[in-house]
Amino acid sequence: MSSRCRASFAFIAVAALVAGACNREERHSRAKPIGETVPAGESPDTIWPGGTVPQTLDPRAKLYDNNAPAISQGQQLFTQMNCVGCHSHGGGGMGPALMDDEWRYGGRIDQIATSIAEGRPNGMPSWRSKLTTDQIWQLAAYVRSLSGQPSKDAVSSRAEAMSNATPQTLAPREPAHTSDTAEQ
Amino acid sequence: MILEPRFTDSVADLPTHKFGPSSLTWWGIIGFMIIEGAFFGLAFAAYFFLMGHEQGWPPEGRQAPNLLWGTLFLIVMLLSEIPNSMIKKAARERDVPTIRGLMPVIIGIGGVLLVIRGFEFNNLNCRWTDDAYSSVIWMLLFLHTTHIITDWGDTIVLWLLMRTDLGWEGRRLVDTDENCLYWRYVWLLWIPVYLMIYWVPRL
Amino acid sequence: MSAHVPERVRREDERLARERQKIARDGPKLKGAKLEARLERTWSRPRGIIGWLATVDHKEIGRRYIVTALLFLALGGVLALAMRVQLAQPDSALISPQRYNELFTMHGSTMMFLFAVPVMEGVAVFIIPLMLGTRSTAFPRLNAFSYFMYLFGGLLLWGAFLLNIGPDIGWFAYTPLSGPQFSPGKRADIWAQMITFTEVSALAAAVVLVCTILKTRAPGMTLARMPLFAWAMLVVAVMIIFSMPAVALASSMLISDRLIGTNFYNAYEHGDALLWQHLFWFFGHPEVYIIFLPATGFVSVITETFCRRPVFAYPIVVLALISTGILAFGLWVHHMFATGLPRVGYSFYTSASMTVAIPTALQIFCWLATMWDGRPRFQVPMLYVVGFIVTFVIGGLSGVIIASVPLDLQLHDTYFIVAHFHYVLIGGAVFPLLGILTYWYPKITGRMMNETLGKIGFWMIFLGFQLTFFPMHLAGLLGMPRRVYTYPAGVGLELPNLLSSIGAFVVAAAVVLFVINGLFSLYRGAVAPSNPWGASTLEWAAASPPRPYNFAHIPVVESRTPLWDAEGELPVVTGLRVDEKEILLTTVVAATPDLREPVPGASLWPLIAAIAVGVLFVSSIFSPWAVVFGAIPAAIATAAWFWPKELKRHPEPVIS
Amino acid sequence: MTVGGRASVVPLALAASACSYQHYQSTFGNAATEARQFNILFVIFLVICAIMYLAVIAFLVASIARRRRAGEANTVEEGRHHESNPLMRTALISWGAVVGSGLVALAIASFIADRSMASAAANEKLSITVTGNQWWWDVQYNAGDNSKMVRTANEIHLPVGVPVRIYLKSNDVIHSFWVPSLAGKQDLIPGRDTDITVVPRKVGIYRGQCAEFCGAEHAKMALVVDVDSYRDFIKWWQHQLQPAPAPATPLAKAGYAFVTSRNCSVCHAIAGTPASGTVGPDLTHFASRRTIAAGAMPMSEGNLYGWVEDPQSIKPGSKMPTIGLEPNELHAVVAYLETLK
Repeated sequence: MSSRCRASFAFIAVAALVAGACNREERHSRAKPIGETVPAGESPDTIWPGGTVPQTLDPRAKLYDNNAPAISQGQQLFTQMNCVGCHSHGGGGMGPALMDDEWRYGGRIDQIATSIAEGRPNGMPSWRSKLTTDQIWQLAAYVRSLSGQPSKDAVSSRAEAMSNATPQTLAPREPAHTSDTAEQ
Repeated sequence: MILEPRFTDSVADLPTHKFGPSSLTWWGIIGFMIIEGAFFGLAFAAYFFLMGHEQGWPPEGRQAPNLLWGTLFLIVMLLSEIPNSMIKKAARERDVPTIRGLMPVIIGIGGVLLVIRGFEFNNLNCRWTDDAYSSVIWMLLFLHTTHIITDWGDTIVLWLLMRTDLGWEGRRLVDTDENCLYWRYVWLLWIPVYLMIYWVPRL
Repeated sequence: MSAHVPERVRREDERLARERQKIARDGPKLKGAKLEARLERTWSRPRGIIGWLATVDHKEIGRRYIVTALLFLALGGVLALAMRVQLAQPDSALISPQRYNELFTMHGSTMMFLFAVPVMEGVAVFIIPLMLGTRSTAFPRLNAFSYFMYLFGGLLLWGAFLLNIGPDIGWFAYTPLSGPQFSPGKRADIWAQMITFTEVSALAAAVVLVCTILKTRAPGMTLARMPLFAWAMLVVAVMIIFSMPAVALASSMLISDRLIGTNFYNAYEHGDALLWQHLFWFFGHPEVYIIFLPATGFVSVITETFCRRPVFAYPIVVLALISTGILAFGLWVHHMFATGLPRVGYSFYTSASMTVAIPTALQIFCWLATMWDGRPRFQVPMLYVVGFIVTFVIGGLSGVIIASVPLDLQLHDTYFIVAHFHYVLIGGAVFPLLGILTYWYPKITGRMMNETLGKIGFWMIFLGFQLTFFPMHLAGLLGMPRRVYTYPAGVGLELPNLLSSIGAFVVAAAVVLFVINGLFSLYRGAVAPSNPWGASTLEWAAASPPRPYNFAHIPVVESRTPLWDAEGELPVVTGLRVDEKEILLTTVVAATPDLREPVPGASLWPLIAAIAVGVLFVSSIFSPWAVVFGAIPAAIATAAWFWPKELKRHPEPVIS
Repeated sequence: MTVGGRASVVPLALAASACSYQHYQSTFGNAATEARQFNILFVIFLVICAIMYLAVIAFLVASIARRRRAGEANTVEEGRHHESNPLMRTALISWGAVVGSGLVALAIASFIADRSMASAAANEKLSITVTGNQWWWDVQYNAGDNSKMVRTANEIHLPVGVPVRIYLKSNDVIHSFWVPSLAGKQDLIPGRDTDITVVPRKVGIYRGQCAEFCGAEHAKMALVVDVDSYRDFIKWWQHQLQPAPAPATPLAKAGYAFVTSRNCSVCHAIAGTPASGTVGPDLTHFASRRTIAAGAMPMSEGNLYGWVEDPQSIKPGSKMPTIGLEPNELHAVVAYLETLK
């Protein structure tokens, strides 16, 4: 490989690192509100029968997925909104466990966001009128971090609370699951 | 105005190496010893600071580390002082064959110690994420482990050098002498760490 | 020597002994231009970029330290200007809160860790060997390693800042704000790892300075004849050795809290947020004396030279330095008066904080007495000394005010404190630094700085400083807390903040003027003789700029002011090698010649070791396993640094 | 800032006290025993330090002037073999003695002031618990039985002359409770209980701010302390115990419906309504407060509209999200909030 080509490889690698790093730390406390309530027509449900090719990812995903401030806000919301009541710290209880890779309604960030916004049968309440879209997506980002899907650098090792789980930064990373029901 | 030199006496016949405080590397080693001493001293301070908060130490529901491996470590380490002192005396007497003979012994003891240390880490009866007590215990053990590994590495490199012809040079003997001094410092530091990890929780 | 030496080795010893006689040494037979030509060849480093990276010459490393530190001063200053523009008027939305928090964190961290301590070490590393009459520092490769670690620490912090992942937690990063939950992402880790870099660099430089000052002084320079700047740097180096491990331990514990989930600072798991404050300030307060004491050394040097008189009561000044160094370790809780610790403990720290003012007061008396008894000439360095005394004493007295608990409870973490520490840091350290840079500029570059530009610069920075920082006393009393990105209108804070913002630009202009003066004089300044100010210490016996070997013959010292007592000729000792780098070691107290020590040659290994340790530190932000796997290249690099080039014996030992 | 200058500032401030809420946030407020002792001690320290400073400057000026007249002898030999005359030696010793005794005097003055402050606050009559959160103050008046417990936020009412002990806790990071006109600051540290005692002496409105850096909006974490006469305080207390008044106008009713069913009730609590979230400040008597969003803005309809419509543009990074309300919902919510007197 000519040195010029090797140099360009190095440059691309650095740029990727830079881009990755930038997004990971970006705080989206947007001053101007984006009038983005959930789009008027309910977002079509994200479970695709017959395992067809999943829909394209929601553009908002890259703002929240792997974004450290969003995951940290989601962590605080998770306790403040008493999700711990049913899901405990991700191990599950009355609600399903969030730390494993079993996703009844899809493990992708937009699918989790829809689960939170719409609610699900067997007891998951709909939070669309209680939380803003921004908060719902932050919670979705944190739920994904419970099952180890985002990168290790974006999650926090523990909360300022009783230590309840092994640190996320040490947990092995899980690949993102589109929807399990399709595979069963 | 450049000053003209007025020649007084000559230093040509001064030696190029001496043992003890005359040697420059002795002062360097003492400098690093004080740095590590300050490091460990502050780690002890943090240990007692966190201990001050608790009624019981270790906090309730937590068992103190098992004594076996820590005590074994202490004994083997104290025994290693025997070859260590012999090497130090041999270095002072330019007895390079004995040095070349004994250094593998002390390197071997170092290896054994590291193995025992592995078992020690398993017998602390706590993970570092459990609470501040476990974190401090793990920190003390980790600090001492890095201390041992650095000196073990130094000893290996020095041994490889002593096996060459340069082993007979005065400066290398001074290095060996100071490395033995440093090993003595490593196990001297282990005694307070040992007491704090294994015996203070049992008081 | 003993029975164990085999025949082969004994014959080898005799052969080497014979060769030893043939080694060329300086002395009456080999002196003057011929000697200097050979010494020049032996002591100069290989040419080109490799030689530039591999240099172990204390003068080049010192110059690099100073230039890098002044660059970071400029960068930190630009951040300060941005902060002042934001605070110029109330409720301004010029800079977002997140950006402003990054600005003041970077300003504080850059000024404290990347400018103040390194610039003092840089000046010391350059000047101390010259002042002590030797040719090199002890452990020159460790010195080079120390500079590279400092440089990589600065690049890490500023690289992260420019990549928008800079720290935003304040320069002392109190937990739990800097903890895993409230500082998401890697911002706080980068700050903590920068601490590890600069702390390793400062500790290495401290060991180098202690060994140089204690072991390589010119014969006859007993501790009682050592220049006051050397005393100051000795006390500072010992303080670094005892205080820096505190911040190293605290930042490593913070990184482990944030990376592997330990609970040192987790109040809900038997940890304690105050553990961070205790460990940090146990380092923090000695740190500000580490920055201030070298400046007292500078003031002593300048006062002695420009008043044509040794500093009054030398033993008092030395004892004052030592007692300041010791007392500095007993004060740290006065940073924590508002954290609700028992009041009895606080009263101890109030009295300790007051006691530390006495040694400094005595030093100030001695300088004033020297001016009273001497014949002061008010050139630029002496002006900076006067500016120092006028400014620093205000800072010292405001320090006495906030040492009292009831007063500190009102003034803690307000702009009164910001005014106090700028008075003692800029007034107490930067003024003497600008003075000493002007004073030693001819020695470092061989040219004189422009006198009129210097005087204009002094008056600008002096008056600009008062305009910037005196109103901050009032802002603090009017209730303006620290680190606020804005303040409400109508509370009476508009005028002080506006004045401070205007003053900040005057100070910036003065610093720019100083830099212009520095660069301009590099090429157009008057060529400087070896002793332009008629000073008394040994560094002025060497050429300006000094040759790579500093002195052709090692001088002998018979009094505290060798050059003033020299009467045209300098007593020297001879006998050091000419074909290999060698320095003379002397005993610690009496400085009698004791040993000849080979000096390591230029080598790339310190740089490679610094890169390996740097990679270990940076990657250990992202994964705990980096500590295990990163240690291997670092061990290899340090072993290779120590490993001699050729494994055969020499007539006299050589570190190649 | 001479004593005279300070005296003139006090009446000026009082005159302006009636209207603007940013009434007074300076240590010269002298509104409580602690602040008064601070000012007395501060003046003592200032005077003694000024004397020491003038002594140093006098010595400096004298030594500059003294030698300048003796011409600019530049010779090197001049500086050698200078035995310090005994006069200077005694001057050094006396200087050390003066500095030492000055500092001892200041230390003793400081201990006396500290002691008298502690004793003044020995028997407190009122106890409040202030809990610091990221970027607002949760205030709770402790009382014998729970029915008398008042819960409010970002505002404290104190009866003049009555010593009050404020217990300080924190839910997240370290904050610092500081009302300059009343007393010194005290940190709120998670996992530790600290407290501060104040004996207010002068009726008036005093502003305080968080003094320990606590994150993005540290600058806008302020609170207002209203020192009332005893009678007014009791009236205020009784009023605070009442639940929120039921909305009357249809617009307020629509606002009530939105607030209690939608996002607001998840975080905020309004006594007497189903809204019972504890994440955000208590809004039961929100409209009776002087400021919005922990002292970020004075309470006014315009500001209320601005804040409810888009809090992120006023306090970017604050935990209160921008809901994106429709105009009719916004009018309803603001109308209802204004009924919460």
